[in-house]
Amino acid sequence: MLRDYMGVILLNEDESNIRSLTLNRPIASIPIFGRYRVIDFVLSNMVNSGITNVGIFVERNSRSLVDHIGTGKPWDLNRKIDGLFIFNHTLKRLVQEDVNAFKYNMEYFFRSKKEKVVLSRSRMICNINLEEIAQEHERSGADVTIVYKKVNNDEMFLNCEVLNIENGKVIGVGKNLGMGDTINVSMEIFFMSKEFLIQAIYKCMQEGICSSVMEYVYKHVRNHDVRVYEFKGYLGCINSVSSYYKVSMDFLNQDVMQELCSKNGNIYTKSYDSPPTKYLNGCSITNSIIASGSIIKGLVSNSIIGRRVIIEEGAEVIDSIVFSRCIIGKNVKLKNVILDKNVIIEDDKVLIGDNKYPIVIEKGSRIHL
Amino acid sequence: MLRDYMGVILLNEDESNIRSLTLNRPIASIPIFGRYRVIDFVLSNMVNSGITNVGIFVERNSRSLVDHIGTGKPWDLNRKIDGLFIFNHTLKRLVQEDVNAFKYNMEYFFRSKKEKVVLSRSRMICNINLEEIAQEHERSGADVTIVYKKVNNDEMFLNCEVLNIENGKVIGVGKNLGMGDTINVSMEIFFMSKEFLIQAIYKCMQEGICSSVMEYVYKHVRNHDVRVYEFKGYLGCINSVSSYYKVSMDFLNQDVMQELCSKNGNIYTKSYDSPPTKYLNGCSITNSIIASGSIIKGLVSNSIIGRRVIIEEGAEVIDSIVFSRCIIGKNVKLKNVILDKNVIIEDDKVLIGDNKYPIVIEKGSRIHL
Amino acid sequence: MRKKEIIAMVLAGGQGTRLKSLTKNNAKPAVPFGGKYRIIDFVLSNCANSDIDTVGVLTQYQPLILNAHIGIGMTWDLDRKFGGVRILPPYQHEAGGNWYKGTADAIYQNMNYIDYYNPEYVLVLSGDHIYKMDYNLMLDYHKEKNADCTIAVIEVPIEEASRFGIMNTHEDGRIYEFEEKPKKPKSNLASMGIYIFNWNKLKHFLKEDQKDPTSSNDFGKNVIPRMLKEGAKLYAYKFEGYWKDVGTVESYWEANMDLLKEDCQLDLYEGVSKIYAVDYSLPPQYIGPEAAVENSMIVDGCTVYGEVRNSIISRGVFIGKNAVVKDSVILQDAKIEDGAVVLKSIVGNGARIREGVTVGNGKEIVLIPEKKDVKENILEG
Amino acid sequence: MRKKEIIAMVLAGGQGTRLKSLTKNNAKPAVPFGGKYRIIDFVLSNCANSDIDTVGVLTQYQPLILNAHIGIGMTWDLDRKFGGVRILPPYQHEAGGNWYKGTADAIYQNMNYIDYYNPEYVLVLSGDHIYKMDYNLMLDYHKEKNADCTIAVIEVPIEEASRFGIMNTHEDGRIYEFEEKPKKPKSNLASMGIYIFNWNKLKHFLKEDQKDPTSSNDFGKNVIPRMLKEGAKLYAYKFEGYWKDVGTVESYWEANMDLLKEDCQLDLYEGVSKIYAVDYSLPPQYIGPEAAVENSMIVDGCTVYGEVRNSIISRGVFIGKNAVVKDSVILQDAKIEDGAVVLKSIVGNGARIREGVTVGNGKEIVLIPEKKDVKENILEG
Repeated sequence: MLRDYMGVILLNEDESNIRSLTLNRPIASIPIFGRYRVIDFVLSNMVNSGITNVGIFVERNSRSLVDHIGTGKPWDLNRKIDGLFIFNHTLKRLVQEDVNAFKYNMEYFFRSKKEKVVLSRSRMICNINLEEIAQEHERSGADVTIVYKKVNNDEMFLNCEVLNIENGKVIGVGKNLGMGDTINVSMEIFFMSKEFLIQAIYKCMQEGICSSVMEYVYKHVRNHDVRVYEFKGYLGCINSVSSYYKVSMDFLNQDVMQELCSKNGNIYTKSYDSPPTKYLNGCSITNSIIASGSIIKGLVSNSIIGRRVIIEEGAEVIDSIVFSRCIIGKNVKLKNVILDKNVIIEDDKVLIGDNKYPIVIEKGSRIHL
Repeated sequence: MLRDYMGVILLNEDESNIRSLTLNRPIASIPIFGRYRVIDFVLSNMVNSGITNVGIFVERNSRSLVDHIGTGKPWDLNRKIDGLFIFNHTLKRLVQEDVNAFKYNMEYFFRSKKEKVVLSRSRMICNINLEEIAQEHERSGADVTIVYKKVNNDEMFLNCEVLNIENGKVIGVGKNLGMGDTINVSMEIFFMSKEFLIQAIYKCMQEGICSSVMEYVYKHVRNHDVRVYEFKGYLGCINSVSSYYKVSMDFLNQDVMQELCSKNGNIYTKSYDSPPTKYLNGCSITNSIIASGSIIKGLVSNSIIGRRVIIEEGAEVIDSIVFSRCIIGKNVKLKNVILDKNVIIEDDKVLIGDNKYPIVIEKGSRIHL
Repeated sequence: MRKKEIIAMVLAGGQGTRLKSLTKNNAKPAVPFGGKYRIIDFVLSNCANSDIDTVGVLTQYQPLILNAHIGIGMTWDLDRKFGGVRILPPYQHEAGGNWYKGTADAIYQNMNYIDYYNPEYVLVLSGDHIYKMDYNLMLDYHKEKNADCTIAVIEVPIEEASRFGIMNTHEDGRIYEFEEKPKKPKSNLASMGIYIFNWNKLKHFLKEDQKDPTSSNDFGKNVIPRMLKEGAKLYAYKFEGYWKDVGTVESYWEANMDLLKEDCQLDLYEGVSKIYAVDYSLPPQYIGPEAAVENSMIVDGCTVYGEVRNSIISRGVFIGKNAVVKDSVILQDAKIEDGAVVLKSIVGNGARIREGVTVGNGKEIVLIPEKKDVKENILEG
Repeated sequence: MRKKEIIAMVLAGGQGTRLKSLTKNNAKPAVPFGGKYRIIDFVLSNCANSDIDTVGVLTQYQPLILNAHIGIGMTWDLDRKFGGVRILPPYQHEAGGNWYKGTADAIYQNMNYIDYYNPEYVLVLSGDHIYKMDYNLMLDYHKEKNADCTIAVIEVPIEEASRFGIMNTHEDGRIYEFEEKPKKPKSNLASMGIYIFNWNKLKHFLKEDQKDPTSSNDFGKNVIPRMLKEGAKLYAYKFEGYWKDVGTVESYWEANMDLLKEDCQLDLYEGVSKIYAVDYSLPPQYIGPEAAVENSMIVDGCTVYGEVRNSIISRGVFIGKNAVVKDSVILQDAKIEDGAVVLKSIVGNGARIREGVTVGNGKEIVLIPEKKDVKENILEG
């Protein structure tokens, strides 16, 4: 149990290729796999490893994130001692603009009894045993341990940081521009002492060069003892609309789904108290994921359906992702489409996207003839 | 029990005469009476009357308010159905600047099953039975019922709204400029239907004249059926430093204290789990209020001492208000002083203010020779 | 301390032997129902939706699962600082301790608990009924009638009335007679086992009841008749809607099947008065490439490769390729392996139906006990 | 479901008859202490401060106040979704039910509860000891020694050792003998009644113990001796700091007075490991114009017009003009009226000492029962 660690989740993530899903939310609160949001994975990984103190730094006051996280009850983080803290200023902005707010957040670090920190972003989707890495990190005596995975260089990890590793140490960090066969992609999970984190923040402030602690570590791998831990499980990266679609479709693979949802502990999420899903006479479902509370009368194939979706008779939903509370009218045909929350597709409408670049329909839209 | 009411607390209160206590907090979170904050009174009054849904509208993202309110546990408002909602935009700013944020807040009103609203500010300190007023409001069939108190016109209520009443109806609303012997001061507690509130907000938006619902009601008393309810208990108004001081000194009167803290229900506040207060040999305490966790070796007279304050030997604290975690050194003399949180007064220092305009020492100051 | 206007006491003590193996290791109210619920979720959700935030659950039989299920009451918004849900088993006092004798005795032994909240009214509920009800409306009726006790009743077909406790009332709703399973029923108003009492009145009659050594300390058998005899004002509150006592294997199965009816009066899908259930943080359900699902309810954590028709599938159930599940209720974590056939059965939690094995005959209900490993056909119940 | 590394079981069952009227309507762990605490607050706070978030409280005697006090555990951050604090009274199972016979039996009867969390270690605590301890350090020691059971011990003056359960150990801390109240103690290491067991080992020994019909199913008398006999690895963990068993009126009074000592080892004022107490939302304390207060502890809700010296004053106490309270412990809501004198006494909650009445003689301790209305002098205990 990581009794001596605090978790810090940084949500100033690059949204440039996933704008259509982040119009009114950060990447962290994009709905995924029917019943989750992106941040559920990193939060649950932390909680499952015994972390009871998590600080979330988010750039803007995100209503959807705050709504989702609430008081932290689903993660058992609604605590009096430790618990969950949401800070509406990122380190990035702090350094550049707002030393006062930053000072406040320092208090948060000083106040905690915990001596070590796991720093993470949310976009790397995995189910990982952090206890194992902490043991490795402590045994090695490294200043920082970064978790990475050796991956085939597909589009999913475009623009991610790539670690140049020699004898278990990081000797350089680059950006993945899509060249090279296999790369060591940084999973953006860092283990370090609180002391190191505080010093790094001070240096960021003083020097004014790095805008985040992660950037600071990446840039100074030669000045510190920065080591790595190799992760061998499934890794998805929510980096762009097409990587979001790819990760979602990966989830239809039962091995991936079982690993992601339960390998090292369950993934917790806000409960909406939805009733069971009701399948009516005449429906036809194949190779699909369905969340609770939906009512299905039509055909669903190779798709992911969120909570309380209604799919009417004669409708066909193929290779698509439907967020919660959508209504899909009679005889509608959808293929390679992502419907954001509360979308209504009226009867007989047909939408067909590309299998790599699906069509995204904005939250609350009403598509009619 | 006010099962059918939602509570709405508006915190865009006039701070112009109380700046020294609101440097980093709204009026609502000024510490008061040793263990409370100003907002505890309105919140507890609502909760004691059975309200389980409270929305707080605050102009800026106030860390001290959010810290204090937390998830609402002390008020038993950490609920799944209903509960506590903090909105970081006031109606004022919404109307003038931010229609989007406003739209969001409308959703809050629409989503709730409650049909009626109690609208209030925080600065009027009282312990009031809201159930009684609700019964009266419903019996009368008024559009709006405003609670008022007939007071002697002293400085405490300067700049407050004054109701011109005829046959139980408000026929005009003015501002108290300090003239007249007795006035009917508005206690800024409004009862109305949710429907009325929503319509009023729409009208504020459309017309662009009124910046708040309360202002709207005050300006349109002749267009609607606006009635009053007279309150006869103790009323204090946190309007200026001197009114804050006056209200605090009133609290040393045991009748006022008993009424404020328990007449229609207890006043709830965040618990800091402080130990008992320890009085050492040689201390001398007269006519004073002391919160938990303090250690007292010196003299305290006619004063209010917050949590975990240390008063050293030979120190004299007279007619003063000391917020939590202050340290008062040996042989210090304080008279007519307000020490904000975490102030350290070093040994032998003397501070003497006026009995109407006490000296205020800023949070975290260190006063030395 | 704030006074509570009304608090609820849920009778959850019954061993429920007529539910056979479903209650072997489990109190009856904790028996799973409708795929994602347990029976007691219905009354607890009704309380939450009626703004009743103080609920005592009276139990003395196998409370472990019930305890774990209720936890601190978070699911039903009953994790309150003052009030909330509390499980109340028997305890010892200066003069020793006793197990609960009857329903009235259970309340009697917990008078201190009720007095602590000093309520005006006490709502007494059964933990094993399936229905949705706004108790506030009943309370309004109780106040309007200025009653000492109000009993919720439901109209049943007169030919079935002799299976119920029947309330005979005057035109204004006042009860003048209570008949337990009358041979010749005079009315068709059956007691739903839902009572609102004025606490002071109830206290008086509970004390009287305790003094009577011949009493079995039961509400229906003793307390209500005594109240009637002594002229207390008892009123019947007519409820319209779905209500079912799931006391037997048959009624349990029927109530599950009711959920699948198009015109089911028990609407789980409306969003205002939800039935809350514990969330087990399972992945969403997966329906495989060759699955066929029809007129069924399935919940989180299920994996379906085979055929499911007219059935209720609980969390974590696995249904293999070419398996057939029809007219059945499959409880959590059961495994129906490839090619197995399950007809009109209730499969207990964690049970395993091996490859190719057939369970049930489609006529009478077959009940497979929990964790049973079924290696050979079981064609009869 | 996450596994827990360690869970705590608090033995809170004792009627505590030696505390006389303090436990008349109240389980011993729920007896008020130190002005704003109840005795059990100390172990619950220790658990919270040691990151132990799953705590079972074993009780069967008068649990109402204990129940109301613990609530859902919010005060100690034990209102957890998975885990948290749970009060565990005896219950009925298929074969009937029994009250707890001894401390070990209480744990035995709740094996299912423990197994539900499947912990590596079980920490067994007493609910009636006053101390601050980081159980993690003891757990580290337990792991380091690779022990089957670790027992916390404290050095007592050798002349007092025969009043305690004494552990005789080898140099490395391994216990080779346990003597209950030995006439000729071989060591001065007294058991504090704090045990860490490997759950698997404990389970084994609890089952063995149950098989023995002559056993009184007690940890100290039966289970520990059996473990020693069968060669299990038991280690003593030396604790340094304040520790007090408040089992008698004298020790209860002493422990309260200890808090007033300048050099009290039990520091309530440091901010890291706080002792959490239920907040009753009372106004701050008021000290009147002619009051005199010295070397005393006073809490929220008190009103003091008279003289208070060397005393502990609990919430809601009223001390009238010219009243004198000396060397005493006044429990909540007691009223010491004008001119009354209270010397070396424990005044029960809600008791009333009438105007001018004197209680106590300043030598032996006088105990005034709760709610007692004292109209005449009581000079002896």
